[in-house]
Amino acid sequence: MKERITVLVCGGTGCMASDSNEMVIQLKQRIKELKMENEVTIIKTGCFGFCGQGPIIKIQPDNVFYVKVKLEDIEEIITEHIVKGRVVERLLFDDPKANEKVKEHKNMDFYKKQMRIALRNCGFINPEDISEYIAVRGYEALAIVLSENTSEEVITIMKDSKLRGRGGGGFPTGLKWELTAKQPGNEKYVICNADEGDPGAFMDRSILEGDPHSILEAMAIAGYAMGANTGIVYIRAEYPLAIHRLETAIKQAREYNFLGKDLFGSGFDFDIDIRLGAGAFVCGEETALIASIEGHRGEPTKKPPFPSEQGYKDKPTSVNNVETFANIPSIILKGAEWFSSIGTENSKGTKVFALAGKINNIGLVEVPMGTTLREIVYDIGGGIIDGKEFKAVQTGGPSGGVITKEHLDTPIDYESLKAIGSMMGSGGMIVLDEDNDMVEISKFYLDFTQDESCGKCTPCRIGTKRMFEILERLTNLEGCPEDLDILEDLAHNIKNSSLCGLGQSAPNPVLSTLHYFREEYEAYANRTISKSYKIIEEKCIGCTKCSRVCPVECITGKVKVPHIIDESACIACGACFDACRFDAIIKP
Amino acid sequence: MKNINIVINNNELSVPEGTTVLEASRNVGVDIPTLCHLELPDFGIVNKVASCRVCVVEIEGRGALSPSCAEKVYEGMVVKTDSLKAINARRSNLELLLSNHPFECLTCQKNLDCELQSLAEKLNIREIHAKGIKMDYPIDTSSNSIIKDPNKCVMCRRCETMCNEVQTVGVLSAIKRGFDVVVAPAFNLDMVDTSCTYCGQCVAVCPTAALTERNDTSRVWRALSREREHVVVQVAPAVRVAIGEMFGLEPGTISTGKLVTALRRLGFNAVFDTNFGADLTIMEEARELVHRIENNGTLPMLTSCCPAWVKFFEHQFPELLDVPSTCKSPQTMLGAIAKTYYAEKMDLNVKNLKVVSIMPCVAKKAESARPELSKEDELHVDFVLSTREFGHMIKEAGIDFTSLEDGKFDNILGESTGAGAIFGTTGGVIEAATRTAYELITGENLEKIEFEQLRGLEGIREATVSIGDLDLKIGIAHGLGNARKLLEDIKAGKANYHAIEIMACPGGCIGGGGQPYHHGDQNVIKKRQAAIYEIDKATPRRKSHENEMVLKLYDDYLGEPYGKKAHSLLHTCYVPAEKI
Amino acid sequence: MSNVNLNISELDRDLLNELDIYIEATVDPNGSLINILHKAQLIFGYLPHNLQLYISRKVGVDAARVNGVVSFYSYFTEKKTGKNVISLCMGTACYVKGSEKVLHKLLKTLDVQKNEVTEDKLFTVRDVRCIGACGLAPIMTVGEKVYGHVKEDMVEGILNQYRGEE
Amino acid sequence: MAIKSLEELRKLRASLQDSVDLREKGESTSGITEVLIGMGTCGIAAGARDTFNELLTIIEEQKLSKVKVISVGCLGQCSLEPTVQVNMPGREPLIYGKITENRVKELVEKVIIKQGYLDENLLIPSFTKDGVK
Repeated sequence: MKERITVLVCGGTGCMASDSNEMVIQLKQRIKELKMENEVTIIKTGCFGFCGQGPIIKIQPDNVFYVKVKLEDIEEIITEHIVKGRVVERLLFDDPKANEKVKEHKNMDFYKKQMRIALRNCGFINPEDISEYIAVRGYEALAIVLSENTSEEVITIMKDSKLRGRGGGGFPTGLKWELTAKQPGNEKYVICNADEGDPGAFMDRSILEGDPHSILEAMAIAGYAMGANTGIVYIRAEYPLAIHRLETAIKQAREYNFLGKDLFGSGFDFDIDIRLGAGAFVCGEETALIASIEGHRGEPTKKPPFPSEQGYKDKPTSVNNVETFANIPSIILKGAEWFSSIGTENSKGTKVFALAGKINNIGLVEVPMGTTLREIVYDIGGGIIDGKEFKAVQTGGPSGGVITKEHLDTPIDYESLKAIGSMMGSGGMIVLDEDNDMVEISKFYLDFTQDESCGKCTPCRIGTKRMFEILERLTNLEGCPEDLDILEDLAHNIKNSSLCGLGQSAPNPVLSTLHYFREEYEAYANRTISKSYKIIEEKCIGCTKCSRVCPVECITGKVKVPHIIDESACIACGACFDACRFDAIIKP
Repeated sequence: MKNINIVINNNELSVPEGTTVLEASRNVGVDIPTLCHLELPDFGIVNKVASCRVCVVEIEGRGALSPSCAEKVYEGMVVKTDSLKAINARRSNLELLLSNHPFECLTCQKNLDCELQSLAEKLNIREIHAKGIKMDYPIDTSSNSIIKDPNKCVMCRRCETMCNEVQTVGVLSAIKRGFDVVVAPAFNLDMVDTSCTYCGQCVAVCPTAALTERNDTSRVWRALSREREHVVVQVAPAVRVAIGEMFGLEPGTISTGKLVTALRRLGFNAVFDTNFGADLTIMEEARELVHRIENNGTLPMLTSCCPAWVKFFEHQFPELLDVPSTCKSPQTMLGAIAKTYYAEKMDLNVKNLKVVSIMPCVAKKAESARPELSKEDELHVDFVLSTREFGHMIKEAGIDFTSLEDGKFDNILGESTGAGAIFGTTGGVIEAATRTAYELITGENLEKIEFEQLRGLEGIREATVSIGDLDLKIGIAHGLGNARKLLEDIKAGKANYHAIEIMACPGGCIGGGGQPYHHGDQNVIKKRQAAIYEIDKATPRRKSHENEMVLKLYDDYLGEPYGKKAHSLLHTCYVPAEKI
Repeated sequence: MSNVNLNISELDRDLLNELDIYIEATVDPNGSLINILHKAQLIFGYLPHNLQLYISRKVGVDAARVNGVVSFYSYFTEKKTGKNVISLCMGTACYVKGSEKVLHKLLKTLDVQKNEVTEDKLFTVRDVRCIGACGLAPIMTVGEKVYGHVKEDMVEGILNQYRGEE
Repeated sequence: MAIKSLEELRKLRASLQDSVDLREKGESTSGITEVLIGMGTCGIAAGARDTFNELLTIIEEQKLSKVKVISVGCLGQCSLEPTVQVNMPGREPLIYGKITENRVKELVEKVIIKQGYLDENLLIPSFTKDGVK
């Protein structure tokens, strides 16, 4: 029997917009005409995750991949490829680097846009079955360093890999380990910071849920490198599944003696304890985290002394983030050189981003450092929902800022993001479209930071409150132009003089949006912005639906007569807009 | 110690390793304002939370500013204290604090003695740019000693450091977070419902009026104004070495005579000396100790002069209530005698006799209100004023304190010995008791009166004094944290003492919560201590049992020391209390 | 303070036993205060004042510190909740997709304040930090059940599912 | 089952190699078909647990002895949860999105039994498993 052919046509959100439905119909039609229904199957698939190149057609089992297919190309694909078995060269993906057309999709540079190191096992192994982790070379890195490397050598590998902390700060991991290792005394601690607090970032949760053993293994490696025998995972209580998987993993690892005494016969002891966070963003800051682990309020302390000198129980402590740890077994197995070959000059390896907001493909992506924002938003993320206009991406969460259209082609790494007024943070990327009001967005973040402020130092405790109040005044159209000056002064002083990283970065969302979207602030300050929804008289048929849903009853009008919104009373909730079936209401 | 080379505002200097930027700056005459910072290292008091951000400076190579109070120097450090960035931040942070502060300075207890107020003047704050909502917490007036107004709190955390780390009373904590954060007892309980000892160390260090003593001056003015009332006053030993500070005199200036004159001028009918009460206390306490030693009673015996300490063990060590001496404190002993012996002698209706105490202490206010410290529903002491309140009354009356002539205490309850005087400092009570116990036990005359081994400022001290065949083992602790350590040892059976003196405040009463504010200068307390010993030296009689008026009191009225009548008037009992 | 109940004897003895077993098995109870509080909240549903006082005495730390910790962390609640706890995610992804409107709708429909119990004792509404399921934004959870892509007009229907239980 | 050395670990791993080969390359000697379900928080929130249970029920009903259901972490395709990956010997591993409970029966029939595809739910992974291969 003739090898059966399958034609896969991308039907994801991104591709749907470009006629893929019509293509499927045409393909089916032509195959029927050719009486090849028994040999050829036409399938409309979900998203290929390749939206920038859509629509895409893949032909199996040849594993040939056509991109940017147009309706008029269908005939050629059928006659050339399906009937004659000849590849249509011009539709193959054009690899800009190799400058040659490639057929097999795994070889295409495009796919390398996503590269999984930290997420390598997520979705691939059963996180509750240690044997699956072992099958993918789990605990081999630990076994190797314990049998073949000295502690110093492990630190050298880490330094050579140029891995930097993925929690936000970007401090070189090897250096952190070295600083801790150098401290005198033999009571030291390794802490895994799993208190993922950035709203909209969930890569750490995903790793802990999908690949908990990799964290345990990396912590043990860290312990060996620094001379620490105890590890603590500080994890958000809001992540019950991750906690459960972590507990299971620890239990299993102990059964295999991957944790416990005399690991791999090396004489090195290491075990791990879990401590729960309890809902405090500031506990992502390492000194606050340590206070919390010690059973106190999560208030940060001044640095120096750094935890590497005086951390948990005043002993040398290294605090590393989940994603940072997740990279480590691969670095050991494949070498520092391999890792440092990925990424940009000062930012090596990959970074996981959590794509969310007004974007088609919401989810986690892991890309090499240096990938541009455009590639992430359009190629991987599939562009903006409903074909709206891209406005900005908020990165770094409450500590970060916005990246605007003009910087879409900036290669993403620690330094470049900082240079344009944002930051890597833990990797949250909230995509904003034309409908988003930047003053409202920064108000959202300030509300968050002032609510999450521990209250210890003056600038953060009172300053962020005052900033929030000014933003509230502005958005209520009760502000004045001088407010912008006060806001900016406050922002700078809070940034300069707060005690910890949370406070120092809390004004960033305001400073960044004030820089790129000052006109929006001015519109509020000068009260030239309209906060009210309006009804287009010509379109309104007087169905009364809007007036019935209006929570403040500011819409009036008789049945079958165009309605009117009392602009002074409108609270811009948008209920009328959602209710109107005649597109008769326009947003402010 | 190694020296470190640094540069401050272009001045090169070399300072010992471990110096903070703040200290180094002050060395070269560079002034940096501070607010939350507090350091009295010899008393174990260190508050370096770096929370107010008023002392921030620029350190080359760092993005953010650093708190100079907590930042230690390192080799090659380059500091700028006067950069625009630093100046702006300091002013901004102070403005923020003020934007959340009630503007009622004119009637505030701390008016013109407020660290926030003087900082506002110093940093030229004339306008609050970012105004907004302010804290709105109820004022806690539940106790007789301390008023807590959270709305005036600047979150310097000094009170928490005192309450938790120094005193280990553990009543105060920051509650909630962010803008809503407030320093309060658990569950925001009223102070009176907690195990607060009213030691007042929180009051002593509060830079604003978030924690103050309850102001009783108007009650005293009222009593003085009632013609039918006969108002007598007593002054504690530690007051006379500190009151001068209220009038610009050096700490440690002995103002006993001026103080007596001032009290007369204020209209008190008689001016007594709590030192008399102290001598009386020794008569009882030394007997009690000897009694316990001779009769296999509970040992060690702990002193009980300090009301904060009494409250501390009632709440924290209720199982050890038989350990402290049953003696009342000198102030209440004197009050008890005033309302009995003195009233009888003067033929006064006790109902119209009011006893006012001037104390270095805020716990004495609560002590005086304890129902068991009364006789037939008449409290031994009616009103207690802190040294500060007393100073304010003098000012209010327009009395020029520094030029006052020396007066003398009214004889009947005014004579005292050097032993009574040293009650004001840590080690003093036990030294006074030892002087008397020595002669009581041996029957010999004590030649060397000064027990140097009992003096000093170490938090916990111990000494063995040979009294005849007996090696009297003595322990001393000042500061409740140190007291706790001693008590834990006693509980564990580790401490082997005959007698232990405990004073709740660092330094003893000279460092009391009612004294003029030391504003973080530990030398103030040390100078007061030196003055106390000076008074002792200068007093002709230096043993309590040589106080003729005390002896007369026993002859005339009380009978035997530690006897039946003395017991009913001068001894008390303790009640176990919950710890919250 | 009249509204502070510090009467430890009013606490359920069986539940306390369960907590005691946990505390006694804890190696470093002082340092594990937060884990202990989690356990207590799990057992009792919330952390009333008398329970906090009990824990402070059991663990040997000051009640002020326990209360300072409980009031610091948003995960801990000192108030009894309704039968169903409705959590609305206020993470950025949910926020930009309109979770605030859903929250207002909920509060208005139930005529209740955030973190308070409805009159019929059925519901407590909370806003929570990102729960990391941004793909389904806006997210609302009722107990363990997750509702994704929640819109204002879905609120009534969801609530009715829980009202029917009575 | 304590592992005492690197050699022991490697031996153990070799014995477990089969399932990895199946997942990575569609190669296996056991003839077992694996169905991987993304069971992260978002997957579960989107109904992965119901999908999981439904799969078990159907497999039992249809007596499919050579099908193994495995819960795994999340793939990162949050908007397409619940995701299911089907690894069959001799076929390229396939990922399906939005496999809610009601799609399970069809998935089993079309993909596992008939070795075909479940059209609109089919996703093609947009990344290689372990970085650069």
